[in-house]
Amino acid sequence: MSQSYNRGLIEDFGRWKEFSAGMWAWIFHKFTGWMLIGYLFTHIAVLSTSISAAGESTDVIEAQNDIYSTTLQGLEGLFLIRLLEIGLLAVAVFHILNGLRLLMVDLGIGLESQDKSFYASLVLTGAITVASVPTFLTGVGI
Amino acid sequence: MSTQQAEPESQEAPEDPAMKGAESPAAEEQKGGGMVDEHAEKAAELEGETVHIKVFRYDPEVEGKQEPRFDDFHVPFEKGMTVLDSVMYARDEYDSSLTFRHSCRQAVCGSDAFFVNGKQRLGCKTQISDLEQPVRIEPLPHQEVVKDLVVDMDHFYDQMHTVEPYFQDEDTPPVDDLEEQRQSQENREKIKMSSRCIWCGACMSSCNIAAGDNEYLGPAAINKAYKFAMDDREGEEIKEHRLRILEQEHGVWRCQTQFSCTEVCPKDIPLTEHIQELKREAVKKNLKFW
Amino acid sequence: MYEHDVIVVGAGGAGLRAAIAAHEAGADVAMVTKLHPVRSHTGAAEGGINAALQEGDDWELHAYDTMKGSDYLGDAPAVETLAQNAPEETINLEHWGMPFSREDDGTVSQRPFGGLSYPRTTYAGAETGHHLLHTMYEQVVKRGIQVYDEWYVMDLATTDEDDPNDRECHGVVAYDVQSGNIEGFKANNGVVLATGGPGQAFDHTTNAVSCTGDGHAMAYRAGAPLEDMEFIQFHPTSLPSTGVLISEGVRGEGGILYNSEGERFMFEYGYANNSGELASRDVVARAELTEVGEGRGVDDEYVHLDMRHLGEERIMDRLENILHLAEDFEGVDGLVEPMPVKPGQHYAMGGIEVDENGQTCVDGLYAAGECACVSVHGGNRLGGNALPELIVFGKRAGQHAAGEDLGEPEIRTGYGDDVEDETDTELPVAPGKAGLETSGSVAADGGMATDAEGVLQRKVETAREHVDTLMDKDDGVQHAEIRAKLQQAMTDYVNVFRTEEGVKKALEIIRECREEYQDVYVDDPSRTFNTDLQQTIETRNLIDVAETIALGALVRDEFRGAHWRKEHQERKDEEWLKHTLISWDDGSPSIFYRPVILEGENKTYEPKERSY
Amino acid sequence: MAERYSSFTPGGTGWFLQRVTAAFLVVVLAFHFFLLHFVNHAYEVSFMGTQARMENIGYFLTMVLFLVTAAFHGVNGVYNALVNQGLEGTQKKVVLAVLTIAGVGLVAQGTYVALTMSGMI
Ligand SMILES: Cc1cc2nc3c(=O)[nH]c(=O)nc-3n(C[C@H](O)[C@H](O)[C@H](O)COP(=O)(O)OP(=O)(O)OC[C@H]3O[C@@H](n4cnc5c(N)ncnc54)[C@H](O)[C@@H]3O)c2cc1C
Ligand code: HEM
Ligand code: SF4
Ligand code: F3S
Ligand code: FES
Repeated sequence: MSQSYNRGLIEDFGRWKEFSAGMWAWIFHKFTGWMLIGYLFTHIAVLSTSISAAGESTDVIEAQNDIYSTTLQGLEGLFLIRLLEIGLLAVAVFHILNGLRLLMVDLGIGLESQDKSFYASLVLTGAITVASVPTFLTGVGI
Repeated sequence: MSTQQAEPESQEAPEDPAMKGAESPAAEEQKGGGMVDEHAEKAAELEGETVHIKVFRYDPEVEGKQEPRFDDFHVPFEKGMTVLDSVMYARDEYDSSLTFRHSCRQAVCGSDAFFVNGKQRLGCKTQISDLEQPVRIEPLPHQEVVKDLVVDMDHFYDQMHTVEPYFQDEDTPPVDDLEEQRQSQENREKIKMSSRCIWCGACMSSCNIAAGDNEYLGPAAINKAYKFAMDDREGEEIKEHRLRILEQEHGVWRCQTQFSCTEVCPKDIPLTEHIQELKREAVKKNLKFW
Repeated sequence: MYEHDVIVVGAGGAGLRAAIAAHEAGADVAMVTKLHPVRSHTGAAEGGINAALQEGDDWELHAYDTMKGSDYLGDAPAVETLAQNAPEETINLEHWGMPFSREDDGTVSQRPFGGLSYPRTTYAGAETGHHLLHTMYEQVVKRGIQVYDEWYVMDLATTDEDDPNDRECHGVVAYDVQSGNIEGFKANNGVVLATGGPGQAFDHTTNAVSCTGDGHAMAYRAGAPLEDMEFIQFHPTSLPSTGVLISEGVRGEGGILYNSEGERFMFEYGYANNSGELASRDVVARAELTEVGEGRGVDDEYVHLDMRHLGEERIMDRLENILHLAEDFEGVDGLVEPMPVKPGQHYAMGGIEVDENGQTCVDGLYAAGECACVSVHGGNRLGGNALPELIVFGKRAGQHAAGEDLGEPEIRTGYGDDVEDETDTELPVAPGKAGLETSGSVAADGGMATDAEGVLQRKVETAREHVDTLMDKDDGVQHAEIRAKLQQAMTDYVNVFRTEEGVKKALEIIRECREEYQDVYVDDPSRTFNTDLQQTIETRNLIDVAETIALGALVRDEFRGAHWRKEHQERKDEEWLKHTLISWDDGSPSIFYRPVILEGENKTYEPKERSY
Repeated sequence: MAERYSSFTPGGTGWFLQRVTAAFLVVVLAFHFFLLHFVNHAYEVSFMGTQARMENIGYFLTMVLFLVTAAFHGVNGVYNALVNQGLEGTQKKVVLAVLTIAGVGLVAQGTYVALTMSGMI
């Protein structure tokens, strides 16, 4: 062939508006998965304060003045962190629900309603997140 | 006898002298053009309902088409008109250089999968009245464009060929015995859908994974393999061999169950389901060795 | 230049089978095809493959039915070869994995079909042709046979001795659609044409846009006569708006035809008191048009085909595909309403004259499939008889071209001492060449090359010049206009009902088309994928083919099989038990006749009245 | 993980384990979230509380297993995602190495942390 035209990636991605349910599910699942693994690293980093805390005296620990307790409680005292936590919950819930949907797909169950189950995951995620807001915001100073 | 002339084509086509052709030299000139405003003018001449289509144009050899553009055409609407009918009309009446593959007009040859209003569809099987106007008609995404709506299908064919797409027999009786191999109705039913593929390439074009990984076998080829792997007439050994092909790096595991292949397949083949079933078969087979 | 032992032109059922056979016979085979193989129109066949497989059936019955169906214009050696070999070839397809529909015990299913005395139509759902095509393409892939797809064959490289019987074919000239390059393909042993039907000569047809009779036209111009071209089958059940076919399988399973009054007219008006809807296709097509003509058509155009009473389960099992067709192309749900149907051009019984081995009178030139006429179908093809023809005669042509000995053919080809010349029919216009031919000067001054390479080279140059001429012209007529005019004329005057006056009119219009074609030009200036150029060349082929159809229809003044003449309402066996042959003859076509062979292996087929 | 990875590449083992770990994670992740946000509120978490929970050997083992599966699931997921986007050759090897090290590091660090919490070290 003499020559041909490659429309390239830009055009491919420019097409997101035309994506279907399954594609969105894939993108969201990817996104949430990456968030979660990212969080896992951070989480362990934060929890690592327990290494020093373990060395502190029992009094300090009992007074909850050890580095572990203060760090965690300090973080929990921040409104921003609470918001991020809600986000994390949403991310986790979506990843779980869609993960379940994917597991069903893998087992070949309910393939005809794969789009519906994706929408259901979204709606449920929203609902659960909203419902948990009060719990997540208790005891935080604004 | 004479009543036979009443072909549907002529029923609604308005009396447009330009469309009749040769008699008027002016009409000839108009035809040559192929420029956007001319088509618009032309549309004004047409009475009755018209359909507005925007068609992707590209030709490496023709100035003005080397940089892709969209051309507008207004074609007279007829009941039952398909997307393919509309581009054929535009080609025959306005611009003979408008290029696309097509042949059977009945969804069996698989030549005319286009990207129509953002979805892979068979031109001949898509009623234009079901679409929002202007109808945007582009070549299949993720394949190189040869010219206008024609894409390079070689890669698709290559992928189809890698799955050893032919029946492999272990011990078929000699032909002169006139004995066929037996196959149960259930088994034939199981492979029925998979055997319908017309190699149109719509599925492959719609798959993001195939776009990202050029070596991914793709839904059509995997489905082709499914047809053989699930056919009881081929023995267990060959089935294992087929699964080994499918299990490669760029085989079934690449599929991320995006379902777009299943959604666009004009033959309604449950592609994702078939791919998933093969994944499970492969896991089952592998578990044996643990 | 490319070189192979056997070149197969066309990759539908016939071409694929020929290529596999030639390959198995040890030849180096290449297929040259304007469409990728799986795009071929064989894929559209729905109904099935006739083969006497079951206990109680036998090939002699199949041969008898075929001969009767042909209205005694089939040649017995061809008909019997078909019937004898169809079972083996069908089983062979099964062994290649073709997914036939099955019975409870796992054997392949067979169903009744129009004109058959036994249910012997083997099928794979309502997509038999699709599966046949794909199964054979798979075998081609398996064998690694070279396929040049999207190469358009323009011409044959044939020597130009005066007598076509002395000519030899050395290859083909083709152009690569993607790049526009024109190249020669040398065939050391033979060229097999398998280019399919000429349906595009009509405007309401079940045939694909690619069915333009290219093979017919090339062979015709190379000197091989076209045989029985007047016999065109009109399928009684095509959808009115597109020509999409509703398989005979629907009637085979029990579908019923009704007119606008709700009458089952096949019986009510006595068109076929025994077989009703399952009478031979020509009978049903005429019945429908008569109903419409007498004011009992729906919307004055079509009749209804009803399958609702078969029940959803049976329909889904055996005719599911039909539901989709009616829905997608006509917007009708076959489960709740009857489907509109009318006759459409469907099949050409005639074609390039060949013998049982697929060979034409030109040495090294073969034809198989719908473009050929071995004469199995004679005046009318039975449903389900074309697919077995593809595999039986496709295989034989491939084998013979590869040099296998298949024995002396009984059928003779070309102009010889056994033909009869026509003198008495008056033609309204002189058919054939119209003044200047577009082929340029090379042919004229090149002299007579006789060696294969020389002949091929000369043809390649002619083709290149021809294309340059078409592309260089900046104005004139565009092919689409000529094609539309031609198709309209054929549909108006050479359709199911034919009158002398009408056919003459058609010949005049064809002549006009030919003259207009002298001014044809290709508007698209690009060499890349120039379908404008390709279709322009195809239109020329259609003109030649349409002319032979009309000529045949004019000279045959009788009513036989699918050929109905208003002025001649009976079959004239004394005069017309012979094939019409039309030979290009350097541009001034000649017409002659060859007697039908009715002596079979064990018996002679006595012409009987064809009633169903 | 490194050795296991290499033996995974062609087949569906990676794919399969991704599903198995997912199924396991559904349960423990839900449990984890519920326990630390709804039963015990996160803002009340203290080293003492943590220590108390971690001293229960069952809980301790669950958490470590949780960590291992989550790390595997997450890292394997990321790796697959990148490979699906057409990662090839050396790049692929480098990514695999980096991810493996990160994964192993995460598990090691996490286990160490867990041990300190349970007071075993
Ligand atoms: C809708 C429909 C339903 C049918 N149903 C049945 C049925 O149920 N049973 C039955 O027995 N018969 C049936 N028939 C008839 C039968 O299908 C055809 O006669 C048969 O398929 C023709 O096969 P072929 O191989 O000769 O040609 P095709 O399949 O038409 O193939 C022609 C090939 O030639 C190539 N070609 C053409 N011109 C050129 C050129 N210039 N250069 C290079 N390549 C070229 C094309 O690319 C193509 O590959 C049906 C026909 C139609 C239209
Ligand atoms: C709680 C239950 C969970 C379920 C049911 C679940 C399910 C899944 C499934 C099925 C996949 C595979 C998707 C595919 O290959 O198509 C996946 C991918 C992934 N998961 Fe999870 N997961 C869960 C928890 C987690 C956790 C806790 C993390 C983080 C540590 C995580 C991180 C990831 C990542 C990074 C991917 C890869 C995403 C991608 O494809 O890019 N998951 N998950
Ligand atoms: S699977 Fe469907 S979409 Fe894909 S090539 Fe086949 S027919 Fe087309
Ligand atoms: S779109 Fe692609 S990701 Fe799988 S389900 Fe279809 S192949
Ligand atoms: S033209 Fe054949 S599939 Fe559309």
